[in-house]
Amino acid sequence: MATTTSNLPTCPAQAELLDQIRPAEHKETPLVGNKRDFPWVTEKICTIVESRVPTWWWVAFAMALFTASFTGVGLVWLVSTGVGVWGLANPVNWGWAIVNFVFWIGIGHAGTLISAILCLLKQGWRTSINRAAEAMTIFAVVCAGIFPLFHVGRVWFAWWLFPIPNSNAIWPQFRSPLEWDVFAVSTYGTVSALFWYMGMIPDLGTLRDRATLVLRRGMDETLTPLQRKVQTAIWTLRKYGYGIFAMGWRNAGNHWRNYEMAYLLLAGLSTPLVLSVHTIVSFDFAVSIIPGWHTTIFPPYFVAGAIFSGFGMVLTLMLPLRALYGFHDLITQRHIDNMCKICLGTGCIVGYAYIMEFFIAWYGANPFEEFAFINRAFGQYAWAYWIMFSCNVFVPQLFWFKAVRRNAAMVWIMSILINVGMWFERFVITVTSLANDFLPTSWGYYSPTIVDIFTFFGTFGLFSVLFLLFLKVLPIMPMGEVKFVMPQADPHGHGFGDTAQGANSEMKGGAH
Amino acid sequence: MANLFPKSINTLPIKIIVAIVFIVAAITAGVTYYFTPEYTRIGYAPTQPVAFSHALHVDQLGMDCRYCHTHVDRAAHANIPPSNTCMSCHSLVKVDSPALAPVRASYESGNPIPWVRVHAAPDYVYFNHAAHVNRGISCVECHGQVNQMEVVYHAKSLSMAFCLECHRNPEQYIRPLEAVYDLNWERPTEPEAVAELETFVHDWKVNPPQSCSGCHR
Amino acid sequence: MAKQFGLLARFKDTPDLFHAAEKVRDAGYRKWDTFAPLPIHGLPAAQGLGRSRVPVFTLIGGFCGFWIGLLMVWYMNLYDYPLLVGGMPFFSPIFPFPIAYELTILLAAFGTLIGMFVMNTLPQHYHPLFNSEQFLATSSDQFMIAIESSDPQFNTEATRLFLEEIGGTDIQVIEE
Amino acid sequence: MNDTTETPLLQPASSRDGSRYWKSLEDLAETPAFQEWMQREFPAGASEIEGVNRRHFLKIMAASFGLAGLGLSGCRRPEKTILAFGNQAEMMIPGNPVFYTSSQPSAKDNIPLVVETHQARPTKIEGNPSYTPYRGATDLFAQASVLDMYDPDRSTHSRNRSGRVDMAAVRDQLNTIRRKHRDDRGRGLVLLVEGSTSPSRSRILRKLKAQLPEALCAEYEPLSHYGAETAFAAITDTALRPLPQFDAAKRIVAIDSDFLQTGPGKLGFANAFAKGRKVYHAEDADRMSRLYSVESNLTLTGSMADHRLRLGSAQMSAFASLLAAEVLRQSGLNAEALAAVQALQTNLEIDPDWLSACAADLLEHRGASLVVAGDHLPAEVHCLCYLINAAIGANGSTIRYAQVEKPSASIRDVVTRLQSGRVETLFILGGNPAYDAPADLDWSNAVKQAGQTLHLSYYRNETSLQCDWHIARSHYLESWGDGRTYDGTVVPVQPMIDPIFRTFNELEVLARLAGESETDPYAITRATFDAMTDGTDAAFHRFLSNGLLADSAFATENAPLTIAELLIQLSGANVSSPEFSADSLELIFAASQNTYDGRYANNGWLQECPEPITKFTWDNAILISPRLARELESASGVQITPDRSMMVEAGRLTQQTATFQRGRQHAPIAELTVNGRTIKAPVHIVPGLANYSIVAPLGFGRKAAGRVGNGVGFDAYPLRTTSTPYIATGATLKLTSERVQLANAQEHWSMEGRAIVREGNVEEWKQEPDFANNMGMESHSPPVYGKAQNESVQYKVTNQPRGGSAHEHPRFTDPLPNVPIWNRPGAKEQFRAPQQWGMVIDMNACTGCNACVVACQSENNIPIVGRDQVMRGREMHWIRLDRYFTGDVNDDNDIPEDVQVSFMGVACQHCENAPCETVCPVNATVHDEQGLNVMAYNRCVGTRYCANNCPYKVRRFNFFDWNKRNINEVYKGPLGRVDEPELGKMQKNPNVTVRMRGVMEKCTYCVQRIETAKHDQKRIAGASGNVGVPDGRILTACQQVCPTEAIVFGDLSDANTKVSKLRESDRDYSLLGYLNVRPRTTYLARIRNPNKRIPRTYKMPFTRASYKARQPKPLNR
Repeated sequence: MATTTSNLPTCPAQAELLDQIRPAEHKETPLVGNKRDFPWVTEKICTIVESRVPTWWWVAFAMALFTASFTGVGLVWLVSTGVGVWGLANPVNWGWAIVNFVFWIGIGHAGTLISAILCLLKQGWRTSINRAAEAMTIFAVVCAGIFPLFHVGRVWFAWWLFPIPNSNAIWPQFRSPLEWDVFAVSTYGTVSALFWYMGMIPDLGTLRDRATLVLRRGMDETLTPLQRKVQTAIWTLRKYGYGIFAMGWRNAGNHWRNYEMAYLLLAGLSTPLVLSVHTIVSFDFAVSIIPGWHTTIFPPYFVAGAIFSGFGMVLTLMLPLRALYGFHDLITQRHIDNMCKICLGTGCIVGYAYIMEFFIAWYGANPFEEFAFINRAFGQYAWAYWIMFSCNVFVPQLFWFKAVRRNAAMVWIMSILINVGMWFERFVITVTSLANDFLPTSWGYYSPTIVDIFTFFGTFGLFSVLFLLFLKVLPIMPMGEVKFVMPQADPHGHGFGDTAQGANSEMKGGAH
Repeated sequence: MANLFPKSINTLPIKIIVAIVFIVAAITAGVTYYFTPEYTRIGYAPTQPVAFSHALHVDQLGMDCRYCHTHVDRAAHANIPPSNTCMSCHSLVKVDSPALAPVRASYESGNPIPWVRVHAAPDYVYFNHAAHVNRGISCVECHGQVNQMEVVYHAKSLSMAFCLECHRNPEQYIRPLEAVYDLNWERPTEPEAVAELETFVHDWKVNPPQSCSGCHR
Repeated sequence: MAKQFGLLARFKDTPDLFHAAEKVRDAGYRKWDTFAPLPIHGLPAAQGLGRSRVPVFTLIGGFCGFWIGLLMVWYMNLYDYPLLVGGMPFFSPIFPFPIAYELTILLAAFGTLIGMFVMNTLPQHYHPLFNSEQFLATSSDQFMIAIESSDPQFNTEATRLFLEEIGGTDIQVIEE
Repeated sequence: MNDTTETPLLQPASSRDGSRYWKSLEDLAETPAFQEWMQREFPAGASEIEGVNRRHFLKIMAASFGLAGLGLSGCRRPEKTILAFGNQAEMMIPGNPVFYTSSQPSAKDNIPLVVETHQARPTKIEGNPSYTPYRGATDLFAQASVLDMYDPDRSTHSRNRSGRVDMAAVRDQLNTIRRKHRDDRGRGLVLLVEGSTSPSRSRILRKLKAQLPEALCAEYEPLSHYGAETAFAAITDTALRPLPQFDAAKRIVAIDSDFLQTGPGKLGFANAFAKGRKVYHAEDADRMSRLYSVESNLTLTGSMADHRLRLGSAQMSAFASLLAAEVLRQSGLNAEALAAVQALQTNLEIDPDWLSACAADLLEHRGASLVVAGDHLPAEVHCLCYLINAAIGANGSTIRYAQVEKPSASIRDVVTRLQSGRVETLFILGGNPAYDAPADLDWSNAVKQAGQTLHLSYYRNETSLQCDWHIARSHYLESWGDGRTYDGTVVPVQPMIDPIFRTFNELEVLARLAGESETDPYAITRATFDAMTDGTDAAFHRFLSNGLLADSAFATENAPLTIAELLIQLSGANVSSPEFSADSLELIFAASQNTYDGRYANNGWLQECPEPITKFTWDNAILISPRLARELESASGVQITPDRSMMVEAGRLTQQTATFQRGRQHAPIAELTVNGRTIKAPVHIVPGLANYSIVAPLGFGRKAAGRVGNGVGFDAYPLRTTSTPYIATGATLKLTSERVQLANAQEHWSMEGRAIVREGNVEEWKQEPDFANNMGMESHSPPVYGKAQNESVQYKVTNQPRGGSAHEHPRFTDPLPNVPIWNRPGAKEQFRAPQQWGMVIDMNACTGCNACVVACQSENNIPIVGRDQVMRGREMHWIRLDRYFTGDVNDDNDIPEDVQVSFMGVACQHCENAPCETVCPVNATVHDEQGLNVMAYNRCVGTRYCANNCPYKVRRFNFFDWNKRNINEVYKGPLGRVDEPELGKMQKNPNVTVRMRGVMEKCTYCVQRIETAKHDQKRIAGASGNVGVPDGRILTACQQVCPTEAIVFGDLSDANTKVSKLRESDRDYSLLGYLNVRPRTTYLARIRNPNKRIPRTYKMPFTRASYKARQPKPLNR
């Protein structure tokens, strides 16, 4: 095994000495298991898009569509009738809608984190999950965006939040965190979509090229003429569909050079973006004067919480996907381990924040603050607080144990608990602070209506619809990047195994 | 050897960009034309049940605005005159004119003449005529040269932007109180006269509101 | 017969392509490129390409975004229509910061994407190389080098020999 | 009354047509009903009725978006018409309101009014300030009465058994009755009238009696206030009306008397009483009056008391005898009287030290002290009261007596006559005996004995349904008439509008029965007036323009009774005190704060106005004391009080009085038995009730009140008998396992030791004059004024000092930067800061009467939301009255039995650093140049962030189209009925936008009044700089109505205004001032004035003690 290609002048003794050195075995678990080769990767990923839609997909899609219709019905009722169909009232004027908004935005954060921050940190293991994670981000932002948009009393005037010149000569008010939200969330959605799309361009090119090849070679002779016509039509559609969006990508060295730079830059831009988005979302609360909201700890606390919940969601989605599509070689135990560890770490940060809030409330000697926090833990919403605390602080502690991390079922259940806990975190922050604030005469209790519940429930359907469509229509992993972390990608031949080479030559023979 | 797309497609993106620019411009223009008061209101000149000519009554006969719009300097509303105001002259002048038949009918029966509204502020806007005409803002600033109109039409947009323009620059619209109802008064351009108009703003403490409560309650 | 675009040669694997690229570079060709299904570490340098210019677009975008953000807020909340809001200043550099920050990122991201397209002269849905069936396999697992006939050094026969010499196989003539 | 076909105006031809909303004028004008109405209302021609249209919240933007694609020019430029008068009515300037005087008739006290009318539509009722005792105040009922006039359920046609009849048929019928009874001298005729002060009515009735001498004419009011008058009538043969002068009294004892809130004359009493409470600087503290209240129910008077003794109402005779004896003993003046009083044996045990301290206090302020007793108490209490007042020198100094007419025959006489079977015609004028007659009279059966029954009534109510004829009655705002205030001053009842429907005035009906030749109510009123005066037109016009006849009050006497007369009357009086226990309770029938005696049951404003003590809306309940609750709980095992929550266990919260589940009160239902009759009703704990007294508020459970009032609450009248009209003993309460949800508008009753309402005792105030600013977080974290901390209020409100802020903050002294003309060199010096509005609320004067709540609702077009939505917490009141109970911290009861009550009216505080404004993303709520926190409804998109960030929680959100949808169908959205009765719309104030769903609203400081005053001032200023509105020109609706003048509004930038002076008071503080939001509304801390000699007196008010107890203990360093 060659260790260097440099031609540094070395004295013979040294060379001799070097020869005797047997570098330690490279212990790191490979990111793509079972020593797979390039064509395998291409086939594996493209086949999902190109092959027949499995039955489970249709079943899942129908169920998801049905569930999503709940959101549709809820929103129609809401807009036609008034915000009163939700459970909001004085003093709790923000309820599930805002909770859901923050929840979904938080979910989205893991996607950007995986694609951007881990990219900057050169964490190769991200490659197999980053496309799906980014898709998750975008779909989560779509789900999140519904809530602040529709929670306003007059949604048909929501465009007033944008700085559009008008004959009333009046502008938005830029001191409002909601105005910041408008910019932050729309920027977040847009940049995530750009990042996602740009990452997909080479893969769209691959799909385009494969479709073109299939069409040039003609359809399978065994098919009936009608079937062949249908097949031709489908493949033609693919060719043009992917072709248009591939924008003429040619895998050229120059393309890859600019692409790599742009990708790095977008990753670099997404990183401060993702941190700023949840910071700004947390400003919705932190900038107010309500005890329990008015807290400077919120920005880091929210960002950590977002990452926490986001990775929870990635695990919730990826584990079944891995089983369904047999991605064990792409999403390896190492991936799961890493994600569990991130959950553990962020869970601890969140737990620290919970405790710190209490300390500050006590140390600040403001009776209103002090009451707000004690009331959270022991007041009328104590149940919600303790659900939150158990799911977010106690549950992740199990990730200390390797046995737990290696038990996929267990990890999956825990990831769901994390999601539940993080939803309750937002509920606790939003509702308990409002329900009991300064004047005891204005205290109240908030409970959601059926419309609240169904609208939220439906967004899971909407998310699933979008995610299933993504699974079916788009390459779910960035093939170029997966290949890049494979040993064969090394231009200097490092890590070439016999099998890889052999398979490569096999492929050559088979392809023609 | 069929390529994926024809060669000509490579110029398409530029074409698309140009098209988008045009479409956006067209939409902006359309929205502006269709929805903004600048175009929805200006020029609106409905046919009135009685072909009353302000040009005749004001410009030629020299009647004062307040002869008919009696309460303009006392109330928020500038009233439309009741039929008996018309009849105070037309019981002597043009007694039998067929054009005045609706007025006579209204006077006799007490039923109102259904004048078509030209200037309509939305219900949430509270404009006070008295506060303006008593402080040197003439009818003409909002209603245009009504004295020259054969048929009353909407001359200014009366949008919020229109109101604010004057509230921000009152010196450009204020005039001596005696000139308020003189719709033909011409704004002087010589510096001394302009300076005098500007002193009105300072001396009368004209500080028009720009915040909501000025017009909305 | 249509005009010739250039020659396309196939290489076995990543190192082959890498070394071949170095050789093409050293031979002094200008109008040529490599094709691989993945970004290859160090290949741009091996091709004699410098650092990508995309960051310039990013910088311009970000710069515009920041100042558009600040100026927009200044114009709307101070210059055009100052309204008294909670006793706060009409304008300060603090409260518009989130707006300016987000717009910085938004326009920088657009700049980056546009930069990538511009630097790659994309979109270019038609390209002579797409005529080659062999070329289409690059997006899966093949490694190729194409030398364009518009290169001053290009000579169909000499270049074909040169490509064979540096390890290229299945050399094809690509037509416009 | 659900027969809506009776009310044609409810049924516009196109009521389901959505487009009507923004083209309403044409559509509205199309409806036959409207045209008919127009003809009647404006016989001289239609008005410029754009006012009607203006009240819509125009949704033209939304509508034209929806239709944009259709390209209809009619949508782009909707055609509207202006209907000017055919012949202009005199004095009517379109757009300017006209004010007329009138008065609201009631049984004993017509409240003088000034009514605001817009194009002849009365829209807002205000008190007449010319009548100085009431100084322009009204109660909540008078405020709400304008809504009754536009009630779609009001009776619009007379009817008999065969259906509707026209006015001529009614007149024929009246003539027939008269002819029939002229022959039998009225023997078969019984008239049952409701209480009235009208001289005209009594004149006509006298004539009627003269014509038909054998007719029985009886008067019935379910809640009559004849206690004192009948007591004295038994002695002197003329009724004597005590007229206390509370402003002259420094020491007041109220024996079960709620003189501040119930009963006639309350407005004057409250105003006079408040004068004795208004001390602004610590050095004047001793000028404050002291109120002792002995009562069973927790009334507003008891809430204002410095010492409150809980005692059953049936024990008041005993208490009065003890107090009389003590006063007489200490005064030593009249041994004979002392002996006579001591001879009245009583078994009541009152702490003798309490009595002696109280008596001594009264005697020390001889001539400036006063004892008053509740009108519902028996005669001996009033006699004893007179005796005490004589002994303490009150008679003639703090109380006078007026001779009034004796009460006439009672409803019992009517029933006796009915049962005799000799009654051919029973004519009931007003009232609702079928609902409110004493249960033992069995009214419903008695009525059947009459040959023919007629009922003149505003509503087709329970009684109307029993009668053969229902004669629709006009509203008082449609009627001519007259009346007297409680002190006898004659006031007019003047119509604002011709009767909208085919209705009758009571005077006309009586005049026709009496066979008068003149039946026109105006002529009758005028004739009565002429008889009282010289009868000139000028005098009558003066009467109408002043709204009162000067010097027409009853003549008063200082001491009309002798002690000897009283002692004779008192001898042998029963002053024994019943023994009460959980098995033998005392039941008190009380007037409701929502419906009075039931007559206002169909008034949505009143139903939705939270009752001040219980905070119930749309409901009533049996009120019980905490001790009784515990005893009932342990006896029955049914839970009344909620479980102690973790927070209560930890001492972080006070135990709730009521079981709230998910924000809604679930009250247990109990069976209440008294006098052998039983009803079922929910029970509710009120701290501060006498232990074994339970209270049943009357006026609920109506069956034929209308769509608003039907079936609201429970009806307590079935328990009420002629012998126990107000107090019934021997009642029992049995809990059932059923529960019912009650619409309670305030869940939490305790202040939790927070420095919200700040209170001090006179003594400590003198020692620490600025105690109000040394409480709460402000004591160590005051608002951040930086170096300007000690500047004047005027400097602070105009210059807006910002402490250490690094930025340039806007100041009111500077012109806005985008107005070039004012930013030129030299111009700024000429710039004058606009007037800066502010408000001060004096909690020492606020009695919690709720009048401000209803006045605000009336002035500002505030919708009602209905019971269900109140339970969800969506009531819309812009000003709410927070009520806190505080128990003695040393009392270890979970729910204190003895409490002090604190009221705090909270509306938008108009914070200078408003937290709501900074969070609004669309500039819908900003500050204006006058320091108002303004809310532009038409800009609001409804994020509700402002409401969240408001520390006072005063913002209200339109969750539904309250103004458009039927309140029972809001959840149906566009599928629900559009409920926008044309009648109801006519009440709306055209100067205030009617809000649509999805927008936020809140108190505006009545910006429409401010702007109107400013516009008027600009008109006056003309070409001068005299644009400042003089102080007192602007009265906010809440300020105007306040009987005690507790609310003062004005310009804070001028040091000479009343409000600026109050800001200088030692008691002035900001609610939650530490937040540095700098509210423009500030409060004057409440001062309590306890008697140090009273046993177990309090060293500091309970609120303050509990605040101190909850303060963190300072760490020892």
